[in-house]
Amino acid sequence: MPIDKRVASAAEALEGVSDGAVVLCSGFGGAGFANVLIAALCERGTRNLTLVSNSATHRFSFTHQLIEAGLVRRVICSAARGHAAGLSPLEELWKDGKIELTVLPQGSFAESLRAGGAGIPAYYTPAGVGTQLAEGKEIRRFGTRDYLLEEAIIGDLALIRADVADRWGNLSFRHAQANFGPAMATAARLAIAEVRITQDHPIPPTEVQLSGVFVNRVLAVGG
Amino acid sequence: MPIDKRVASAAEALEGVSDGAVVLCSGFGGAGFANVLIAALCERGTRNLTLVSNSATHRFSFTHQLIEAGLVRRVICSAARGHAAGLSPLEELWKDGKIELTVLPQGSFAESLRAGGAGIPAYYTPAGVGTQLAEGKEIRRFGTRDYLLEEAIIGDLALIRADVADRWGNLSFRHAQANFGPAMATAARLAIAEVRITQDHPIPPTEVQLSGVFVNRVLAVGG
Amino acid sequence: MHPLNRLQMAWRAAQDIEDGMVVNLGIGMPVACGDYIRPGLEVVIQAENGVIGAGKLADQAHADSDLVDAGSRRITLAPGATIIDSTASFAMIRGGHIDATILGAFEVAANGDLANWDMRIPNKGPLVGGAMDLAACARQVWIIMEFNTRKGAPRLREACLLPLTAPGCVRRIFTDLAVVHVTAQGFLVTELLPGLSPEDLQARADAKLHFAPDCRPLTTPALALPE
Amino acid sequence: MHPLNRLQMAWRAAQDIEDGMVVNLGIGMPVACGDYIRPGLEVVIQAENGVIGAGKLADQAHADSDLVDAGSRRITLAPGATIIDSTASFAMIRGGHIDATILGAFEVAANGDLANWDMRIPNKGPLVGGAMDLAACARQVWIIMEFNTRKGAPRLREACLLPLTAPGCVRRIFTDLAVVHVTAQGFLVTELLPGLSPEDLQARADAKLHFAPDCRPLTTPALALPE
Repeated sequence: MPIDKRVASAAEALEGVSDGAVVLCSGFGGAGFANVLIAALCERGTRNLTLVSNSATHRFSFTHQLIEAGLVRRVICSAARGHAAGLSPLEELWKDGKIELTVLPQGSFAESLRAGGAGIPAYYTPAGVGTQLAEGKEIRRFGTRDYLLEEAIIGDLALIRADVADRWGNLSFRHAQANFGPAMATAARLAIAEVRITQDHPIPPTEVQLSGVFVNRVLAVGG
Repeated sequence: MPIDKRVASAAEALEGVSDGAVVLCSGFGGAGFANVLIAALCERGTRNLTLVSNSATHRFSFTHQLIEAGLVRRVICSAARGHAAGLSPLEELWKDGKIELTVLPQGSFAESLRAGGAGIPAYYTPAGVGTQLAEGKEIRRFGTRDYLLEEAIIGDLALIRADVADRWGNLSFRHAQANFGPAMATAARLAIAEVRITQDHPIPPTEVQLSGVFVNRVLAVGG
Repeated sequence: MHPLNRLQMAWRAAQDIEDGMVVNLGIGMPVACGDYIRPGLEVVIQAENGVIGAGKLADQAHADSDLVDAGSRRITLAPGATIIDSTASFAMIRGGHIDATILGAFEVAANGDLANWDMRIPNKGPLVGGAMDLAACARQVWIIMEFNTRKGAPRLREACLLPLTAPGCVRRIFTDLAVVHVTAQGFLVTELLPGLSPEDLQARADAKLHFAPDCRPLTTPALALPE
Repeated sequence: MHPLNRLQMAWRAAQDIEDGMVVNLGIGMPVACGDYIRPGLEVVIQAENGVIGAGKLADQAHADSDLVDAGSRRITLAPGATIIDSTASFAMIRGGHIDATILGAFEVAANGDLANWDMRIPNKGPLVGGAMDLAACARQVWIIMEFNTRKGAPRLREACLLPLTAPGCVRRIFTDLAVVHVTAQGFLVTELLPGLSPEDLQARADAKLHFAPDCRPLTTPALALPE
């Protein structure tokens, strides 16, 4: 049968996603948020999620809807601060002990996802050494410098945004849309991309930015 | 001054390379060997080299010339076997204790180069656990599985082959020409690419496969 | 008794490839599997040098020394293909994104240990290549090899004599005499060459062979080796 | 005494950027440095989200929400630019391929310790972003910040009071009152605002300030802040 990873609806895309899932959501600075899929996940009401998103309450991302709907029990991110002067819903829930929060340097956040997808359980990095974020983590010297052991992040589900997908699940991205998407797709058991358009014919080999081997389902959402 | 990484000759490309250098040479299966630069390094007579090359005596690569000329004291590779039934010059030198040999699984060879370029001093991998190549290396359990600690490889010099370079040192590759080239360029203090053509105008942003940030000099060699 | 030739062994292994699988094929017999995938299936063939979606061999007119597979063979791209660098290719392999790798081997042990990288020929340099990454990390490891060495020594053993590639990784073995699965109980023969008795096969192995209750005859089409 | 305004501080920092450098500019004052790079220089501006070769801000007609920098500003690409993903971007940062990063800060210590990520506002969530990677791994870390807080507290200190971003990383500090280098001996003032005495400046710091023998007046063009 021809490989065909296209699905007809966001509901179909999310089929099989269970309570307690670790959900990886891409996006940075307004680019690359899979907001159609995130909204559908919210509507689905899947609970007890671990949300892995660089900026957990970015104003352009619907991840804050998941948080406000009480579906998230843990957040892994590099930025957990709301944009307003007051506390964001995430900060309120965190203050009240209702949400667990893990903050990583952004480079370690990205690298731990890449490690998760690349079969590397842990790696050493200089980022965070000598800071509060090193607390409880192993420090080890290589050569003349100290490094921190960081472990891989693996997700049950990745929700990423791309520009074009072909039936093989190959993806191309517009401009800075890729950001955490490729690493998240490789690190998730089920990787779903929402895209502007899907096509029957292949994306030319040199224009593919993420191989369909890493992508399980693609949904055309326009826009 | 406009950034311009183009050099006029292989001799100019290799300016400043010293005896004892760790030299990273790309190439796999006939694609991506920087043979013009390797021949020039051989002619230069730079001695006491550590040669880091996936297949150290590949018949399409001039790395064997470096070995035969007695310029190499150590080889790091994943394949050290000659193609002929008899012993290759590398094997003869190794047998006689005149060349030091380190063999890594190809995935660890690639990942250690990537780590070298990415500021990661060491990482854990499942490849090689339970084999002779794990001897003397740290084994550590994460979850339910044992992993091997592998350290980064950093080079003084990378000699890689690409298709097109622009004046910024941005590179594009033909087909499977990239192989170890991008990782090697990132892992070397001085990264030199030989290319089919160089151009004054930029390679379009989406066609750049290795950013010029990682490339110090480019040499047009045609072919 | 007509033992399978090398192409027939590749054909038999290829019959087990399922629709939609991502498959890595080793140098030698395994790459021939690409020619025998069941009609109507679409499979992604990964080559360790970064070709994701390797196609048929290139004909003379289209052969390109920059478009090669792990065995340096000049190939074409299948529809939907892309090419990544070696680091990304092994990230894909190590990360468990390969459904099955089909490799050659010298020996396989009853616990699934694989020895396929070093024959211990005096003074020959080591050649490990991508075998350890593939064996340790692909979701399934399948082996194509003759049941015995040219000198008649068993390749299916209680324990490997040659240096290991990876411990406990092999799931299926396609040989010239039988198809053997590696199970928690050890070797399980699921197909046996017509004309060969279970006792005959056992005599050629260095480990206990179990025979599946529904053990079938191992049959393949006639496939002539190239001259 | 006319302390530098934010644009003038960015201008002064930008004058230290050398030809051909790869520079990462932090959110806030640092990104303004991009507008003041000395004429005739070509510099590569790296944004942590993967834009390698960030250009000017996009005008209304060309603004694209997919083409943004680390501060979510809609930008253009400079000639020779490319875009990589976040993992590759931080591999570039962590690997020491950034010649200089220019960041904002709350405090810098005499040993180069940097505190720029957590102001300890009660219950506000942590916001570390890419600062720790940049501070720990760029070849040079330059800081733009006011010499004192709005309440007049010193930002140049014997030891940081706020949580560290990275220890011992800062090399140069561009403030509204002075340019200060961090040396093995501690803070070294290389430029001082006209009308301000060394004693005045010392009184505003919490650490010993050394003054370079060739300490020059800190002067900049008039640059009006936008309304």
